[in-house]
Amino acid sequence: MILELRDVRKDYGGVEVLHGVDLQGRQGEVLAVVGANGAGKSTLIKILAGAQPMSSGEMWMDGERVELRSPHDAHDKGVRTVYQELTLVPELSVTENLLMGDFPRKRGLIDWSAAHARARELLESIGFGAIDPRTKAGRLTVARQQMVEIAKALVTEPRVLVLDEPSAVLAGSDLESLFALIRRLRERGVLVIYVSHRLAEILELADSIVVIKDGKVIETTEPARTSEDDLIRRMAGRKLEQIYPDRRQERGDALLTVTGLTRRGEFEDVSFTLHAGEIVGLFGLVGSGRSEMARCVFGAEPATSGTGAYRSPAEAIAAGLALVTEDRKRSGLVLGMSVRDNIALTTLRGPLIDMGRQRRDVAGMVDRLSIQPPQCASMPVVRLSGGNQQKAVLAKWLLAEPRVLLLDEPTRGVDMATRVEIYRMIDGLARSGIGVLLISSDLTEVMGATDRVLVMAEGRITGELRSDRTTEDEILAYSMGQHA
Amino acid sequence: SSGSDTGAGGDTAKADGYTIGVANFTLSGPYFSGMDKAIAAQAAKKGNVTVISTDANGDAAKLASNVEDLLSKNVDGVIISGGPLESAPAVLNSLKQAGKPVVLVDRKFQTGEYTSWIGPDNEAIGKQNGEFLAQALPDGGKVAIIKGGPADNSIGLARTEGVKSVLSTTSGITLVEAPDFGNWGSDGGLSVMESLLASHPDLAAVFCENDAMCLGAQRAIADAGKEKQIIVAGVDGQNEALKAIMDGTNYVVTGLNDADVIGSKGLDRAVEILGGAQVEKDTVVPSPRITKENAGQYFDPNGDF
Amino acid sequence: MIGQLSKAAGRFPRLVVGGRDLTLEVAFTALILLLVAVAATTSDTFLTQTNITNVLKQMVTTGLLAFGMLVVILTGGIDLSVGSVVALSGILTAGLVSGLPIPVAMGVGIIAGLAAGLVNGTLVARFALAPFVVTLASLTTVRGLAFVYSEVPIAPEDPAFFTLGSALLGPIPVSTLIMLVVFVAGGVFLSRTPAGRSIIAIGGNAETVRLAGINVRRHVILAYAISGACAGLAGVILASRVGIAQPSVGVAFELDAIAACVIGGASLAGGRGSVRATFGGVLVLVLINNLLNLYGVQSFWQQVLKGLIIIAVILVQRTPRST
Amino acid sequence: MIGQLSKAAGRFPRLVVGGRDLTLEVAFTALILLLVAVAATTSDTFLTQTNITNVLKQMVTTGLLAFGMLVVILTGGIDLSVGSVVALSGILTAGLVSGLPIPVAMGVGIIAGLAAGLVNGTLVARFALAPFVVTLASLTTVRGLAFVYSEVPIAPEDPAFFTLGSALLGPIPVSTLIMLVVFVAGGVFLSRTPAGRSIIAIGGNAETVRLAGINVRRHVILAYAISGACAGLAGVILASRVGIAQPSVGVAFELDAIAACVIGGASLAGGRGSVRATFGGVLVLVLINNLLNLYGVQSFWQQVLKGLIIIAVILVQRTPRST
Ligand SMILES: Nc1ncnc2c1ncn2[C@@H]1O[C@H](COP(=O)(O)OP(=O)(O)OP(=O)(O)O)[C@@H](O)[C@H]1O
Ligand SMILES: Nc1ncnc2c1ncn2[C@@H]1O[C@H](COP(=O)(O)OP(=O)(O)OP(=O)(O)O)[C@@H](O)[C@H]1O
Ligand SMILES: [Mg+2]
Ligand SMILES: [Mg+2]
Repeated sequence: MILELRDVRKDYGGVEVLHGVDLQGRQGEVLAVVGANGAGKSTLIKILAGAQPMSSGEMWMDGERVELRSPHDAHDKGVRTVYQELTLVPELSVTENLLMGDFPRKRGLIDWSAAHARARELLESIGFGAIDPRTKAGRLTVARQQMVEIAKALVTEPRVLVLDEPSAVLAGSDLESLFALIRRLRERGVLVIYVSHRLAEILELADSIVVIKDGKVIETTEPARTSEDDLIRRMAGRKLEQIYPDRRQERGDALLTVTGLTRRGEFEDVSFTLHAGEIVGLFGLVGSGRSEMARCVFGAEPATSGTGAYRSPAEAIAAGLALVTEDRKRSGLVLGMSVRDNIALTTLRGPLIDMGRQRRDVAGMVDRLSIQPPQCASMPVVRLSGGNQQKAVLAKWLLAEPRVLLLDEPTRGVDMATRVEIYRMIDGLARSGIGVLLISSDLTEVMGATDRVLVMAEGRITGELRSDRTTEDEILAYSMGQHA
Repeated sequence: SSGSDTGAGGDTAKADGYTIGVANFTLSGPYFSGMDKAIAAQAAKKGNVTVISTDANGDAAKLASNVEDLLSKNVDGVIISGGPLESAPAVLNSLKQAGKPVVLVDRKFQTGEYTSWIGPDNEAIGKQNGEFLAQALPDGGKVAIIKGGPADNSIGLARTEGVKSVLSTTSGITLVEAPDFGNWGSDGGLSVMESLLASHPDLAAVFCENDAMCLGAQRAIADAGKEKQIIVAGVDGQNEALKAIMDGTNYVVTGLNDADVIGSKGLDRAVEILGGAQVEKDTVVPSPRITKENAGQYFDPNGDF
Repeated sequence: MIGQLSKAAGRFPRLVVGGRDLTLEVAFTALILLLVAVAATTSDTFLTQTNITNVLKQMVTTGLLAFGMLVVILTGGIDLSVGSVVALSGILTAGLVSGLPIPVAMGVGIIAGLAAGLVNGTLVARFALAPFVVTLASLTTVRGLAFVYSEVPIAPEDPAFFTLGSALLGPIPVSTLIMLVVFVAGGVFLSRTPAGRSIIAIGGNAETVRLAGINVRRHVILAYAISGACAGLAGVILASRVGIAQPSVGVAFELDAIAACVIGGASLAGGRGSVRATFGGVLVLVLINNLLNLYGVQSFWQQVLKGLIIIAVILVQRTPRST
Repeated sequence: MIGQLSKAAGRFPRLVVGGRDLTLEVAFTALILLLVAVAATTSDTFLTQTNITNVLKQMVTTGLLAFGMLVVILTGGIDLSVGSVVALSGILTAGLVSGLPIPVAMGVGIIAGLAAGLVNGTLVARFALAPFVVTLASLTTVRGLAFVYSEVPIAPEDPAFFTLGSALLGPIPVSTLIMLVVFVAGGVFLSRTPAGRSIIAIGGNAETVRLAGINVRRHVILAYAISGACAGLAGVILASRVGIAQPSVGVAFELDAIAACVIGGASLAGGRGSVRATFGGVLVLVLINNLLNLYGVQSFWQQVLKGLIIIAVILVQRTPRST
């Protein structure tokens, strides 16, 4: 046994969010931690990383009591962490982000060519060789930034590697290489603590599973002794009958018609039509240009040629579009503002804002999406857990009562029970005549929650498939540009 | 600053003495802080006068509010050490409303009403410098002028006008006005002079609107090795300038603008007015020309300014 | 930042009323009251009517500039040009009163400030230039223009010109009332109008606001225009109060305005700042000056102390805030 | 930002050498060369040895302050106190030379600057106060202290005091060489030492740096200390160059220093800025001043033009950058 937590409690100024957590991890084990949004997973991880002190409780490693006063202490003990939110310094090179504070030196000065070489070597050794260590981190796609985050934790071989939802932005081969990496680390005796909302991958990867609910461990189990449904039931505290709603197949008039849309360097000749009442999935590998295409349609970025895109977000919104972007921190939320101000952002009407109405509208949305905690309206949105922040973004757009909903990875970081709610909500919206474009890197989701699926590869639409008549393999094949 | 060294009589004298407010436009210049000190020193000498001094940091609005603060403290009269300020009608009006006498030192306002003014005649100082330079350059030559700025500073303007009124009519002399201001400091004088030397290597003399700038200009001339070619003329009688003149350097002349004299007279004047005396409205304090011959007589090695 | 809870941060008890955390405002108000109490008990003069009227008058310029500055700061920008705008609008107004009716001349002064703000805003928003340099450049240019308009101070003869700056309504100066109106209207603007909310949100995350269909550029320009107009108004009032307009007035005024905002808890990164607390910041600065004068502290020591007091104030004020 | 690729960013051809994008640097260098070429062809005086020596001398103060400022700006902070520190260290040194050997007196001056920087840094880093207000307060306090030390200018008698500021090494002033050494050493510090890299990274994302186990506070304090020491050195050199130390010197020096950094492309939000480009920014500012003087442009038109030129420079310099 190399790591043990005993009765760990954490309160943030009076509000306890962890109520006595016990946890044991062994060498060469993948220990999965699952739980609903806001259950306390990230908090637990911050404690392991030395980034937050525990309020009470003990941490033991190799039979010795340890106290982590800072991330530095955690590094010394061999505990390395990849956080849920990206933490790279965008202006600095990948190399520098990787080696930060620990550069190879020659006569006291940093030896940059050695540093780049070491970074390249490291990236290659863990299967991320496609990333050029000299590029600025901010210029990489979210997925690649996530890979750099993971690489950063492996600069010196850790004894404990903690990953908080590392797969949320990965798909396809990137996901494969992550899993391969985790298995290799396990063989080398590393304890991998793995947090994810994707239960399928947990069942595939984990040796043991810890279920957290409301700040307490309510179950410790193994993949062989449980199932997705079972886990969801434990996390949510109730049984979920059906994850994806049954879709009826009839569709109405065309709401959005895009023809030959091109934005040079990003995507080319994209054409599709979105009808009232339908949910269209858009699948593709990292960097296939889906997000850029959606942003362009929404008027956030100008198109080079083609028709169907709006000239500005204001125009798009006036025409009834809404865009839930993939990166809520950068383009979905104003983190310092309250939940209410965030949700009301798309519906500011003057000359004087009707505060009473705003309050009621927002309260209605918080209730409808069950954003936790329920009295969050005047809290800064940054205090919500990741999944609840995502719901706040959704709420903002739903309040604008769109006719076309562009959703870019809307379930990223969202727990299973909430996903089910979101699917049900999307379904309800579609039934009421709204057209939904659902961009997702989650194959199951893209098949389960939609009527048909568009697949993009390298900036082009390579296929269109009916959700009920296709297979994962078929979609994957299209996404790699191979025509099945 | 309200110190009294008249012994036992001090207390009684103070009980029925005066409180006089000093509103300085700025104190960040040796001339102005010298003035403030002279007023305080003179008050201490009198024994029954308390002085409250304020500094507006060169801000006209702050000067107004400082005067208001002084009035709040119920001073008997106010001395305004105007610095580079044209007028302060609102200040004078509020003083008038409060029925308090105002003595201006150094600076005479062109508008508004004041009780009495004591100060130098800046144009005359400029003239007397101009005359000296005309004599010192019998063969003529290029004379540069370094102004303190900004353009609304009429003290400097008067001095420059004085110099120009003489030199522009002197044959053989050409005038060069530096485009940039020296901001009344030695560092500014230095860099303006450096620029001048680059475009006009053939200067014969330089006049600066005050001694501080001249001292900087003199350094620049020394750095360029042109001490023999260019003579320097200033205004104020700052100690370092007096010393340079006495030592026989190329710093040849300044016009004494004696903060000590003006300040102490200003306080005397205020006290006289408060005592009910009829006083002269405007008093010009003479500004003797200081050259190598008489510099020793004005130089005080321990003096502040 | 990451993963830190504001509600959780303090060892201090917090005061929450109607879902809003008022701890900071209460602490800040207490601080100002303490300052006033100290002043009242240690100085005979402080509570006299003359002195109170003084303090009220002395707030006007810093107050107007601070409000405009706050609006710009909320967008994540800064406006260094306000001092120069004060000079330009003042000298323009004073120059024009000889030919135009006084209110018109004053209107022109304010419009000049507005125009300067529009230029600043356009350069910042349309050309994506750094606000600091843009307004630093316009600090220089506008000051130059003030001198180009008139190298010498202008003192209008007509006593009606002084009214705006010196008239009293009961014990309260009219100019102070104008400033208060600006603060109240400004508070409503920022908290209750779409434009105001948008300006605050832009400072928090401009991209999010843009994607919400709000015209970010137009709102940024609006913010600088507001700051310019406030500076113009301040310049007009100042010229009227002093009775003479100088092209050299207003140097470093921007620093006090910024200080007032930050003492009031505004973040120079944008998105955070309150009208009421900025007003408190103005009060703190003016009270410090007034007190040091009333105590007769010597000028240079005043400077030394003023800096130390500002540090003390933001230290005290920071304590109950979550870090 | 995220998901944006450099190859996709510009409509402009970009120059990439050894993996580094040099478009901006090349454009900036071209701009400076253009400025020099215009100057050389339109003014007879510009290329004279005297004028070149002047330009070299006039760079020193702004240069030293700008380097220190850059270090602070990289952390996401700002140091408004540098002008006051210049005054304090100069007057201290000049005051001490009567009793101490000149190098020791100068050392004390620099240490005074360093100390001011340490105080600033500690308040910013340890107490998490806003850099703008902290250094605004110390601008006031330090200026006050300079006057408290001596209200009047101090002119040391010993001619050896002038050496540092006026000695030439061939055609090049020793003071300029010192500034160049600071820039070169500073460049190495920022690009090649862990402390320098940490300072840059802190400006990009302080939390990340903290999580990487690096002591953020200590590095922030270091940055302000560097700025303070540079300002101290600038003060000593200036006093030696002028031959007289004045407590009133250095007002608004911080603005030029900040402008130099930003013209050089530094971001006031921190994390971005280059030593070479800052040097270019210093050159641009000094050349503008020099040219306007050589052309004999009237002081207030100089101001008008200076602001416009700065805007023009940052507009030009912005064009080739990916937005
Ligand atoms: N490593 C890479 N090298 C070159 N181009 C890349 C790389 N990664 C991504 N891109 C480019 O990024 C652009 C679009 O990225 P975008 O984020 O829109 O894709 P996406 O399909 O939404 O993927 P993601 O799953 O990351 O959201 C495409 O033009 C693609 O060519
Ligand atoms: N920085 C913070 N400030 C205040 N409360 C917080 C903060 N971080 C987390 N919490 C609260 O603590 C609880 C646990 O949050 P945590 O982020 O650990 O959840 P999580 O299990 O990681 O959720 P998710 O799956 O949504 O990421 C939640 O109620 C959340 O609101
Ligand atoms: Mg989490
Ligand atoms: Mg995407």
